Amino acid sequence: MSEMSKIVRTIAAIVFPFIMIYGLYVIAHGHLTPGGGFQGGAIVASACALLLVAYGSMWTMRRIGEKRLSVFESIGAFFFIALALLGLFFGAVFFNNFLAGSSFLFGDIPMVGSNTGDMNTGGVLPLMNFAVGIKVVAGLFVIILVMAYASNHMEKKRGEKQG
Amino acid sequence: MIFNIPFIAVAALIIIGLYAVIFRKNLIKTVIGITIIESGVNLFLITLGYREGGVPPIYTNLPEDVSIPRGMVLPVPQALTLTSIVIGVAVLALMLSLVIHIYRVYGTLDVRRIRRLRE
Amino acid sequence: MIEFYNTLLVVLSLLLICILMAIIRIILGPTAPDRVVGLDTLNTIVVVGMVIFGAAYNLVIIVDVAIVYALLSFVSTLFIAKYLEGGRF
Amino acid sequence: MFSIDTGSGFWNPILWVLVIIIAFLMMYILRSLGRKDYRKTTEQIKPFLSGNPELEKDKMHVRGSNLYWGFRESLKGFYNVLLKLHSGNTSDYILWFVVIMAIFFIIIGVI
Amino acid sequence: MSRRDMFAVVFFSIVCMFFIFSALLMHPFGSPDETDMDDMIIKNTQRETGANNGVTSVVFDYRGFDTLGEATILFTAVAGVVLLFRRMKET
Amino acid sequence: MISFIITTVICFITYLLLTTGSGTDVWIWSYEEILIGIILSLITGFIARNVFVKNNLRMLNPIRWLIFLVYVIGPFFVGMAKANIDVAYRVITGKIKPGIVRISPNLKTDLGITMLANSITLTPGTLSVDIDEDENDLYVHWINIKEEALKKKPVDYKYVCNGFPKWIRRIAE
Amino acid sequence: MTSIEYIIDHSPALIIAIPLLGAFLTPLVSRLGSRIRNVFVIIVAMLTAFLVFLLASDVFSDGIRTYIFGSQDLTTPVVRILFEVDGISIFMAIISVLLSLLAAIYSWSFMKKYDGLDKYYTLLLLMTAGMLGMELTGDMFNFFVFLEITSISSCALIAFWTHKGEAVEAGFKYIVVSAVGALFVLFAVALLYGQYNALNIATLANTIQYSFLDKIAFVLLITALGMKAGLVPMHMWLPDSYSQAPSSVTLILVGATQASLYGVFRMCFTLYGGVFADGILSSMTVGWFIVVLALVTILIGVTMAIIQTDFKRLIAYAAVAELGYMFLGIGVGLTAMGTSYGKTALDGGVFHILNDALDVGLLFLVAGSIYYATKERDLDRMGGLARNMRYTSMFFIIGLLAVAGMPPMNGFASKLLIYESTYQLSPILSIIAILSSILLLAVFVKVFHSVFMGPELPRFRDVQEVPRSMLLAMGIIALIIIVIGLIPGIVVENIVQPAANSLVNHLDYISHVISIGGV
Amino acid sequence: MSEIVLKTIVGTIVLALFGIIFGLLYKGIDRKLSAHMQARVGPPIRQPFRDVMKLFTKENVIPRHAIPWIFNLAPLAGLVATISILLYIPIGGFEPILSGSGDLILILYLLIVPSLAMVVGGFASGSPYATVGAQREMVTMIAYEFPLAIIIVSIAWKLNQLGNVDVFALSTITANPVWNTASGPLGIIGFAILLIVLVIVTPGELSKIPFDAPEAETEIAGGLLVEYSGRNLAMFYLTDGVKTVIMASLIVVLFFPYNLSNILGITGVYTTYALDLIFYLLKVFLVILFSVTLIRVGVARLKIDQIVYTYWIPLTLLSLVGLVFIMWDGFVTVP
Amino acid sequence: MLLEYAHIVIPIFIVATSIFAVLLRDLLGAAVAVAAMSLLLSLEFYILQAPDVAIAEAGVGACLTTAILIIAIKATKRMEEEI
Amino acid sequence: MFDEIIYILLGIGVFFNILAGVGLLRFPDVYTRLHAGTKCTTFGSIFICGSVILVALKMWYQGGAEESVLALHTAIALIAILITNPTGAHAIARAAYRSGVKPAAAVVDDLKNKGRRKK
Repeated sequence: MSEMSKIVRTIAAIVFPFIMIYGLYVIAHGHLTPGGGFQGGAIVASACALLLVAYGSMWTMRRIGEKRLSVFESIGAFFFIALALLGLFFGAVFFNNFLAGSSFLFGDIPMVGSNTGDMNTGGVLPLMNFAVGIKVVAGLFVIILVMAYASNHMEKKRGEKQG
Repeated sequence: MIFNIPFIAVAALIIIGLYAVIFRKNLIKTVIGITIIESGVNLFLITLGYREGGVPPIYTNLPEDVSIPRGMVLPVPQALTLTSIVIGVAVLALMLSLVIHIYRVYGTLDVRRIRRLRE
Repeated sequence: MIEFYNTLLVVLSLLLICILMAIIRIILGPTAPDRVVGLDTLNTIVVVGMVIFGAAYNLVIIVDVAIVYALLSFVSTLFIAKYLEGGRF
Repeated sequence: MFSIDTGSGFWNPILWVLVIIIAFLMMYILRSLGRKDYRKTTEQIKPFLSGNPELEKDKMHVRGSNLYWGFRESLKGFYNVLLKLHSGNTSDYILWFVVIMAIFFIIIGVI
Repeated sequence: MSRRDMFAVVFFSIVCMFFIFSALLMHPFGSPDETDMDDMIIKNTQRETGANNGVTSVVFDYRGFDTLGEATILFTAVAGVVLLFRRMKET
Repeated sequence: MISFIITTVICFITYLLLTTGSGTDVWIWSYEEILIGIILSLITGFIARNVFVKNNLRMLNPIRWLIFLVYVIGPFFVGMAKANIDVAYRVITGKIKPGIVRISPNLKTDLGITMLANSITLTPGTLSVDIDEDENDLYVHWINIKEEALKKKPVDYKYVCNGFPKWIRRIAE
Repeated sequence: MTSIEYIIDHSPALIIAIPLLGAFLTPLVSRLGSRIRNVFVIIVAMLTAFLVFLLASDVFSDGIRTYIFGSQDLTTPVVRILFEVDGISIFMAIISVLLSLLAAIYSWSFMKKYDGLDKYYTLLLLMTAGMLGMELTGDMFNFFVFLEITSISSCALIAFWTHKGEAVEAGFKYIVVSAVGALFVLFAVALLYGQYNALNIATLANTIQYSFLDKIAFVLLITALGMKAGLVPMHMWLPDSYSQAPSSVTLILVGATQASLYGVFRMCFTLYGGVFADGILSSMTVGWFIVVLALVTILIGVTMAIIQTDFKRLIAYAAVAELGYMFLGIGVGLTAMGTSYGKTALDGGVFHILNDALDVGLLFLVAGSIYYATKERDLDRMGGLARNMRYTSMFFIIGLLAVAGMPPMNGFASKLLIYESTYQLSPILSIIAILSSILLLAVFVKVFHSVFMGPELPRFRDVQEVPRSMLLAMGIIALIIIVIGLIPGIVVENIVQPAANSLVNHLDYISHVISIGGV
Repeated sequence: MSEIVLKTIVGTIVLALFGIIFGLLYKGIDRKLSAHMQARVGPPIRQPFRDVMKLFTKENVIPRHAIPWIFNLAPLAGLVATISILLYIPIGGFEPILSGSGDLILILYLLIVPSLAMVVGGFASGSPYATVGAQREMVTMIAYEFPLAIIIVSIAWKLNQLGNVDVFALSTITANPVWNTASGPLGIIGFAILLIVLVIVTPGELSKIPFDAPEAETEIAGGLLVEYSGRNLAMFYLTDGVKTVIMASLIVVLFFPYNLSNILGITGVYTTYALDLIFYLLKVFLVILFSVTLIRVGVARLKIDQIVYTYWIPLTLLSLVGLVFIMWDGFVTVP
Repeated sequence: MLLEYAHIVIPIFIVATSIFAVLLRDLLGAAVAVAAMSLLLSLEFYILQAPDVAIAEAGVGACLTTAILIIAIKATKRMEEEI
Repeated sequence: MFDEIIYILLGIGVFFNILAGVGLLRFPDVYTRLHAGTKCTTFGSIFICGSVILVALKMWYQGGAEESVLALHTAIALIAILITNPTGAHAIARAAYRSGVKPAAAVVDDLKNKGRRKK
């Protein structure tokens, strides 16, 4: 019995894409509104956790698999540090925000003072947000997934021992 | 004016957490204690950066009448707290996985019985 | 600072009383489901409180936090519920 | 250059090693004056046990925990306290931390 | 109450006292004394980093290295948890 | 494929709602937002396609959405108001007569039963406690049981949720 | 600018970036096969070591190096994170990187039989990065972050053998201790930040007033870092985790412990250096406190070691005692600040860090080899292994002599510096130091007897000498031990004294940040 | 540089021979004297030389359970390390050859090496008797090291207080005899206490009665040397002799560094050296007489935990009292 | 001003919930109390004008921390045992 | 007129929220508490959020540029509450029943027979 009731499952399925798009919104707007890679990542990971709790860890493990998530995590971390290293190569030093003000893709300087916010500002910040976002989603979800799976496994073993 | 109540709350949280770690016998209680200490420290950092009547240091859709920079709360403690929260989750996850393993091997969560390593 | 500021603050202080009641239920709750009910109530009230704070400060962007909370508190409730109904994760 | 000087003493390992090498050579020569051979197959390579029968190999070996019995015996009181303090209890570890913190607080804050 | 607990309570209360002291001695709530660094960040964040959100600009630009560390910590924790549960997954 | 498109579109609409007022290029959105929104919606659609849409495309019909809106604003809201006044009355007086009853609304789809359960939860004195997965019967906790309702088993759903199943059948089936 | 200069210029960043990059890529690389992964990890470790040595040569010749992350120009006040590399930082970095390189080599054969190795190597590299970050950083919060990286990765590695309950228990104890310690460090950082609105060590050291809150921050920092460094009576986690971790991990754990010790050094001498130098707080107070704790550390470490029967636990207690010598160096250096013997004691303490890392590391590796060959760690159940494992026993003898401080090993040189300076503060210090050194000798002679001597036990008849990669790692350490032992003067003059001087001259540290535009 | 190397090479050869010959000689005298005290005739003084010669002609058995390379190396290492100490000790009027390259702490450590070699050799022989003996030797070593360290550090501390540099160097100590440094009676008493302790430590260091539990022939059949024979045993025999000389010279150097030539005011180079050497040999003889022979004859063997107790409680306390006296020396003066 | 009372009341609530998180013998109740504490902490962050941190604390405290705690309790044991 | 509507809505919302709190404390068992805790808070939050939306719309009408965002986001928060709250209540109720909490003073309990009927 690793699924919850039908109502919960249906609602989870309905809510999941909304939470996810909201989390991605938070990631993408990290440099404009409260939020950022980590917060958005935590939200998306929670969305995945919602699926996990509604459908059970076996189902989720079959769907996603912990290996693939690990790879995603590595990729996110790699992108993050690669962006920092690009700062060394294109800018002057490690972690240089080499895109800020370069009027390339994300390189505009916003109007100083209160404004409504443009997406294409902030230099490497949005990119870093995405990198951290990928990493955090994968990381936090792997933690929950693996722990849930292990607890499931142990429960099963305990049941076998007793019965 | 309100007599540093948040700071005292921080001290109280740290004390409660330490109490849990030192006096409670259950490992999960120990973990909860550490979480509480961590919450206290996070609250402390944020409280340090608060300026009375300030707004968040975000320029998007900012009300026009905010004086810069004195009308904004300090951004650095918030950044530090973000880091600290992530660290908290990481530590918590690791500790609880260890707790699960300990229970698997020892069959108990009592601190006084989990001491094969001593002397 | 908006014209309804003071009204909203009065509402807020009343909501704090609600929070207090929910906390009392969390503390007293003879069984675990009672506590969860308190938590659930607390979640909703806090979301509303956050909305009101955002409106009272006239800070548009910080209402996002309320949305996050509204969406995510559900997940923790489900986790606890799943534990209580004895399901495996 | 090769020696260290502490202000109260000195130590030059190179010269010492030189001495050691020379003395070793001398003594090695002296030693090789002696007789090398012995009869490998006879009883004389059995360990001397005052004529007692030879035990199993496991029992012949003096165990690690039996060494320094005398030392431990003469410091029994000290060790009893010490072993009690090393309780292996996780809470105690943090307790000691708090204790040291308190003492240090008093030393720094009051003095 | 065992002897250990009594021993603990004494030192614990001393530590508590000092924490409360430190809380009372902090600068008054809501008015930090000295804010040079943060004022500077608030003033320059838009111009230097191009981001509207001061906190994000601190997180990813001014103190980006901390964030790298933070990401690393999460990575570490994940690696640790996966490492610890590696046996459970096989069966 | 179709599920992917549906999810993507819905996500994109949500995203647009979230980012209103971001610019003036396309009414109240800016090009960049829309671009990023499309990308993110594609990602979400790709990931959530099999979860969100389950071989059931009935809800694509816009008339159903219209009925849904009417339902929410009309009978549902009225029922909810009544429920709350009822609960207020119970809270203040403390008069309760609770019980768990079983009802058979005869709804086929998951979405329908879910909607009904949630409606029941939010309306007069009732709370859906459990669901029979096979027959889509609901077990409802009723705070103030009417005597006449108990005569027939399973209880007629009219007592519990006046006309909701009819509405929902129109929406979801 | 030639490319080598470019690399040297950016080496502080690259030293952290390369192991991190390696760690992030290890899960991907390990899909290609285990041999490629091992080679990859060793190459990353070697690259890091190479960069550290490059930076070291630069620092020892040109003085303090500063690296600002994110932007070249340093504004007033310091808002960005900066790395400030001085003598002691690079000294510690050399030790850490050496240990992790050796651990990577040693793991090749040692860990071959176990699963979960891709994560193992990831964590190994992360731990390296964490230690290096702790040692090079010039920012308080960054220090905390790297402290956490180190402790989390080492915790996971300690509990590597999850099928053993003891390993998990040790890991849990370690994580509790380090989480609490790190949280208090963070609290202290927050206290300092709240008062001076700065996180940079140099800026803080320049403006510190030593108010009551600063006192509390000082206490928290020293106690928490002292706990992480294994100061008695907060040392009890140390034998647990050292003994239960795989030996290659224990080798790095020694480095991690010493990184915490470095934290104590940095806080005492740089952050609060001005406070001591101006006499606002008498350095006697703190110094004597540390000295007393150090003496207790030495005595308890060594007396506990004598009665242990678990091989690695015994070495761990000996490591506690060795840590006491370093604390003694700090304590006397602090108490007698400004005198020549205080400086000598500090030299000795700093030198002993290097020697302890090598000696104890070698012994742990020997213990690991024995475990690899016999699957046995209980001293009571071993014996007669010197016949089959001749090289291992030779390395053990070298380690034994070094850790007990017998001439002409390196341990003697550093201990000589400590003995011949501490007696001027109080003769008792020297006496106890000498006595404990002899006791350490006794401890390891006991191990020597019960492991290597005695009749050949039937169950160990088929024991083989360990594979070559393990012998290589042990051999490198043994070689370094002997070389340092034979030329202690050169090492002290060229490496140790610059390191100790950089501790004493806290004004240099501060003024270097001022000179490039900060504060 | 080359000069000191040459000096070292020659000095090593000469001093090795000197140490061995005089070590055996003093051993013979010691045996003769103790025999006389016990109303026996005793062996002739050259008996130790004969013993060594005989041992060299005997079989060198390596027992079955021994580990050969350690078993053979240990005696040699012990003897070599012992000889190397001789180069740091001033003999008579001669400066030590390595006077600027080693100090008292080094000697303290080098004195451990012969004992350590015996211990390792004992362990390596694989016999239970030898093992028990070796661990007793180790415990004895721990035990006597505490008072010994106190003595050495106290003397150095006193010298340092008087403003000397290089206080651990033996040349500094011989230049400032300890009795002269004491500024009052308290200091004199303190140093006297230290001298007594050092005299009691000496038999422990040399594994002589009453501290000869490691070699207790009646209990464990010769203890850690039980499996040794032939030339290996000869090596240990020689080590013992040289070590006796060294311990005695240490006492002489630390407490009686006076030279006859200075007292008598003789100036000739050769006569000075000859006179001082003879006076030195005499001092060494007297020290051996008091600290080895008399104690050996007078008392019985102690149990191993009694040894630890004796050294760690009464003697350590005594030497600490001496240390305290020395430290308070300046404060209490005779009016 | 009224708003300042929020800064008094909410910390008190936080401390109260944390006390019960420590004291409750039922670990599930403790987990609920931790979740409530985390929630109130998030509210406190919110009114301290730190929306970024509030979101993070909401995401982590409301969902993940509770989830991990519950999973751990599930894998171990719900009640604190008494000896 | 507009302002009065806002005040009235706020009043209703707060009334129901407080009612929820009182109900939470007064009712005897989990299920009835859930009635209070879920329904009343949901209903109350509809009104409060609605009034906030009205406030925002009014300000938008008066010339504020960004208050439309406030209105929309509040609406989204409201919808989120509306979707998740009843589901959460259902989950808790089911969990409570399965964990063995029987409804207090229940007149009828059909659920008791569920498992039996299946057999």
